[in-house]
Amino acid sequence: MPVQSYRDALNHAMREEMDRDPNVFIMGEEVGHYNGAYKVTQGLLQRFSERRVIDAPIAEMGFAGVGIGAAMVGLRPIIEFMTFNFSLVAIDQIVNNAAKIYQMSAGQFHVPIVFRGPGGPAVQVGSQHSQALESFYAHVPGLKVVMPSTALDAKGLLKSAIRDDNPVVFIEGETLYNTTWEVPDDGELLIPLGKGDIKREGSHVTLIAWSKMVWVCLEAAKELAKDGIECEVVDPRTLRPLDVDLLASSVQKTGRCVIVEIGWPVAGFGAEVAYQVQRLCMDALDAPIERVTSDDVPMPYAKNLEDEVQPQVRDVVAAVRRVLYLD
Amino acid sequence: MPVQSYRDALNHAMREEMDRDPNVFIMGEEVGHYNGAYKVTQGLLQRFSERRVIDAPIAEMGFAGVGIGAAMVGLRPIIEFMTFNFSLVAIDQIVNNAAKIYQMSAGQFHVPIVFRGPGGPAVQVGSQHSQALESFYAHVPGLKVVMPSTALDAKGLLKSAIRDDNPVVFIEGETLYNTTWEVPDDGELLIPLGKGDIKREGSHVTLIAWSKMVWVCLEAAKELAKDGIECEVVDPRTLRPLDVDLLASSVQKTGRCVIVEIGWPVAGFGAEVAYQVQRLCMDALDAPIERVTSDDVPMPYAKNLEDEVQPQVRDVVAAVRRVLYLD
Amino acid sequence: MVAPVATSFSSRPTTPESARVEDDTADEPSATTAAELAPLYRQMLAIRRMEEASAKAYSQGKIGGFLHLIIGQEAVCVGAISTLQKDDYVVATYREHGHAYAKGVTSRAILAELYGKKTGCVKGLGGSMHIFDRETNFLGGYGIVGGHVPIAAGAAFAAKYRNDKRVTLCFFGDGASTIGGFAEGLALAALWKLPVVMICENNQYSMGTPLYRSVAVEDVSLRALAHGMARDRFDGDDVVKVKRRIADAVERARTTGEPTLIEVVTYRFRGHSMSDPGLYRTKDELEEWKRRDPLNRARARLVDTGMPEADIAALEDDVKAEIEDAVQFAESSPVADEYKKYVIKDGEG
Amino acid sequence: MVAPVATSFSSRPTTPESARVEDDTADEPSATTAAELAPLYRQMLAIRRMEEASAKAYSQGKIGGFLHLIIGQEAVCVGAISTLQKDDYVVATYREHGHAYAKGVTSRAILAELYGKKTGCVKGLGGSMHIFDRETNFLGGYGIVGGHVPIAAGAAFAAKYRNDKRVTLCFFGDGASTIGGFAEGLALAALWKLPVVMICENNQYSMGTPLYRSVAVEDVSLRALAHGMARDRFDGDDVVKVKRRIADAVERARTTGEPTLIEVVTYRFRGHSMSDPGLYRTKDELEEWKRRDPLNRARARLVDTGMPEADIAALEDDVKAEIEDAVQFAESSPVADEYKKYVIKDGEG
Ligand SMILES: Cc1ncc(C[n+]2csc(CCOP(=O)(O)OP(=O)(O)O)c2C)c(N)n1
Ligand SMILES: Cc1ncc(C[n+]2csc(CCOP(=O)(O)OP(=O)(O)O)c2C)c(N)n1
Ligand SMILES: [Mg+2]
Ligand SMILES: [Mg+2]
Repeated sequence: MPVQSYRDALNHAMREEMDRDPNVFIMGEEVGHYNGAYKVTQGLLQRFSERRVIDAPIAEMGFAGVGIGAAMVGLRPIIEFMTFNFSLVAIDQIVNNAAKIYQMSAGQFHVPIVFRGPGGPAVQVGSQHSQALESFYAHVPGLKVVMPSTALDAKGLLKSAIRDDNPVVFIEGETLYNTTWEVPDDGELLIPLGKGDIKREGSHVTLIAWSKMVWVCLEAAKELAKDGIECEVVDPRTLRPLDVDLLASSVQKTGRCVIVEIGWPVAGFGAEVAYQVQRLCMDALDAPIERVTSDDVPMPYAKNLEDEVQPQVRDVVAAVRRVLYLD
Repeated sequence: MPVQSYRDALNHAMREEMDRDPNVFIMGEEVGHYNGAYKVTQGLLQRFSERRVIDAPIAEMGFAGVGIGAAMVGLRPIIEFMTFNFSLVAIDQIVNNAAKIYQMSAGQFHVPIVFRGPGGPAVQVGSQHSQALESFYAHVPGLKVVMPSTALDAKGLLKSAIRDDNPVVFIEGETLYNTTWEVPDDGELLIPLGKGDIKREGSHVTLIAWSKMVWVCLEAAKELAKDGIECEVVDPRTLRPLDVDLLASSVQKTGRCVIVEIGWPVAGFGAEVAYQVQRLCMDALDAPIERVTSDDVPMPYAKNLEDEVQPQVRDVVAAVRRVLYLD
Repeated sequence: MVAPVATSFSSRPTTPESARVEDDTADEPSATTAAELAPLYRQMLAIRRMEEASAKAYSQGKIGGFLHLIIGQEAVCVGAISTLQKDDYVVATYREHGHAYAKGVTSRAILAELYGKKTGCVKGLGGSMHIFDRETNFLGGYGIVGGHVPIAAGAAFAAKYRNDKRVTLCFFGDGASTIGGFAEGLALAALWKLPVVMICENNQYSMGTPLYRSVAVEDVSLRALAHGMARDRFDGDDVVKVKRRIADAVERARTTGEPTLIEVVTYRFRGHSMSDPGLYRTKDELEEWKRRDPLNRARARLVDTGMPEADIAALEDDVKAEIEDAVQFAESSPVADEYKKYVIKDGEG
Repeated sequence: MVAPVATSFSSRPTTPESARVEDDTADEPSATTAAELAPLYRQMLAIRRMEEASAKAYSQGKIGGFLHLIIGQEAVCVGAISTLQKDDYVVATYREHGHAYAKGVTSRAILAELYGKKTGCVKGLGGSMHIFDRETNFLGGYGIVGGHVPIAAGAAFAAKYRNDKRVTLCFFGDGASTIGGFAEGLALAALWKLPVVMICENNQYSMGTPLYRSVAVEDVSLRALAHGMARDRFDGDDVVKVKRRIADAVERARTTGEPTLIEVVTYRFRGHSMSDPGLYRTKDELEEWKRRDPLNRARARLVDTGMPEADIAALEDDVKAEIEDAVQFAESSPVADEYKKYVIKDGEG
């Protein structure tokens, strides 16, 4: 099967959906002439012209709202945030308008829109540019929240998100754009929102992670396998709706659960996962659920400190050993 | 001891702190001439003049930022959001500036500011005005988050918040302003941030709740007591930092835990509480932790539906009976 | 550390002076006919009666939450929306009963909504602040000040994208002029030349705050200058004049695609919402404005056009009957009953 | 549903025309002396050399993250900040090395910060985008476009509250002119008459987007009109002229407390950040601007004032030595080591 980068997978997903449906357009800062700050929209302006690939000025609240208004009357906007850090100035539009218009209008208007862009810490970009905001969006009924870890998932989920009739917050891994995966060359590659995926099977411990942390877990699993410890790595892929059945069935099997997330611990999405797992698997659990998260601090700039703050393979390994009572 | 309303308790806390420290001022929409949309700032303009009680135009992002800038250079602003629903247009200032300036400046500047106002659903104000956003703020390191349930706590915690050198998000119960409690007439009534409180003792089940839900739990406890079921009602009062020791010691004792929150379930603050409780009390727990929350929907307007959506005493009673395996 | 000098942050004493527009057409009534004016008068009157009925129901506890009445301002929404075609879009605030009615939403559907009934235009889910109606292209009433301005720009964007010549009217208050959502929506409409007319209903107060304590310069229309956008500013008590002046802007939007920023100076006779006693203004000020009641004015002009008093009275009876029926409909309708259905469209898409 | 006509949302073809200011003083150099100009030239040169050194270190992997250089724009921050007293405040963006240096932060502290070292002005916690310095009242470099504008208004608010006569300078880019944070900060400064000078450094691009594709009218200073605020707009390559024009606004703020909005037209010679190859502009355009390099211009004027070439050369050697020392200091300093200490002040207060 052809191998593709996560960046190209996203790019092709948009290109294919824009070819398929003339109501789909993309709007955001530098998405057109500049081909995207992270080059995810490379070539789209050339293919679809300025009518459908729209460079927006720096006004996230404004252009998020423009997208919502356009979606209400039948277009299908893709709104790119240069990074999700900047979605904070637009969050009122997403929470109070996009998520609620279907309800406020009692189903008369719906808002088929995708808010996408990279999220999570990158490398040494400091505290204002290094945050994982998925728990904010996952909290809000009326939204769907998607966080793909691989190029395959990125493509299949973005295509589904664009075709979805609801507002979808689609958070890409800022450090995953160059990662590659096998991706079939299929214009109808659609991965349903709300279905998780087992990224590695194992019987001793369940590792639950999404986006970049799936990669960290896969590394940790490889390392632990050397000691005969078999980890099951479960990637929910969509945080809202969450595939609790998949998570629970894995923990039912393994009896141990470690949740790994790149963001802050307190009231992070991992807490929700932990609540669901303890609720459904209390009897099966042989140890308390552990979380591995970022330190509870704004991100420092210096590389050595940044590494210390973020969850590393060694932290996951240590947590797995703890829930197995090996240390 | 004198009995005081929650509204007056907040009002006196501000008045006393403004008397005490000339650097304290209050700014927000309608806080002055109108005496506050909910009359919490009644009389303050008259006492302290327009210099220290400042009516702001509708520009939450702007005046939240003005408060932050003023705090950096030594003032101690109290910023009132007419309701916390409107904090969503200012959240970038709170998350990216207030919470991070102490860190970004390596301790050279700190931001002694209080963002306060009512939060949580009121009565029939519809989905854009009915949301409990505490999990957003509790997620962010650098902030403190306070949610008093009684007039006593309101006064003692607001005074501490105003004296605190850190940004404090102080969310009042929109439906609690008229509730009363015994409040000593003491200008130095200071309740430390980060310390929870047992609102009712009991040995069979621990109910964890904050703000208005404490009242719902107390009612449920009364009802359950008729059947000989003794609930311990634990009110963390401050969500960040969270008094995990108090929560855990109660659950260690009772072996059962129900978390009651007014907001949406998914990635609500209750999830964090659940994670902490299962982590610290797994061996003591005789049943999975239960949450009682709002339904996972934007708030409808009609009274009958609104009541159906929100956690009621009967829901808490049912959850308690479930964790006791009584039904 | 604190200077002893008291520093005031408000720019004028607290007694407002009446803020009338300098406008050379102010006292010349626009030429009109009974055929034009009668339906406008009828709409204004229906809105007035509908809102009076809702105030009464509120005081009886039959309507809850926030109820913001537009009484006194009816000429603005009626005059403005009368310039539109059915396909055109309207986006409004929480003070939008009149706008919805003018766009074609029935008094039955509006009052039933306020009563929280299943037969309301949004099935009791939205209430007073969130009226929506797909059929008449009424894109909603919104509760976050300024938050709907970009949405209006978005509807206009869609019209430009499709080149379907629809026009969008966006209504907002004077108090919205300081918030970022308005500034960004305006900037994008100007930059992209979107066919939208931004209408500031300057009723001189945002809640209890007079405009002179909200903005440095009491002329919201000046915001257009920095964007090279067309602007207009006029008194809003003559419904025909409102119609004429808005029609120019709608025509501009429809033919050239260009946006306009318009400020209409008006006044609300009631409090901000039902709980507001309006202590921030004097009785005299209120009475002065009531003397300019746009309904009285329209009625007098209707007489001037030669419409027989009997015909006017018949029209008024008709309005009375319509609103009585609507109240009856709202009262007797079943309560709201669905709410889980409208969270996510089509299950887990 | 979709119209067949292609609709363009940008208002001009993509090749920018040079956007020089119509300004009658444009080519008359402001009168100056060696005593005035030499220290300004020295600062500009030090900033240039410091940034060149940081670019080199970045390419060697010694500096990470985003690095935004101000090379080409030095006359703006140097001229503007030279008008301030030590107690006055400066608030800036992520492109702020020059502003920090001009306010008195040392090249050692800045470069060590960029290197992520413990000896950096914020101990390696902030990096290039987040320079803060309490000692010199440098209130920070901020990364969210527009988000710092209200903060600057807040520092000015404190000055008014205390009546301590301090002035705040707030710097931001042309790209910030469309965002709500700027609009709200400006509106509040105007309403409350805060002693702040808002300085738009219009370097004609926000990342790859030329200003004409960001705003409907390419004059950011016009935003002042709607607020009755003083405004100014001029070319930013003559450091003495920048100083004179900003001094007027600082004087206004200091004596009357009133704010000013100023747009200074300038140009950055480097990419937006180190990763930007700058493909959106032509070599010719860049070369044209480089011919107006503010450093060359200042040096030539220094010669005109009669300062001996040897003295100028000595000054330049001094700068070279300073930056070499600062690089050496940054290289040899210990890495950052604390980060948990600066989350919450004083434990659980
Ligand atoms: C962002 C935001 N802040 C505050 C409020 C509370 N609020 C509701 S209406 C209002 C006054 C609005 O005044 P104006 O825009 O003049 O409209 P009017 O009510 O006069 O029609 C305020 C402050 C809100 N709804 N949204
Ligand atoms: C709210 C927000 N949106 C987007 C960005 C990403 N971004 C960083 S700098 C920049 C361009 C800013 O241009 P301008 O204001 O002209 O300043 P310059 O970089 O030219 O100095 C953008 C879009 C951001 N930092 N903040
Ligand atoms: Mg108003
Ligand atoms: Mg720029």
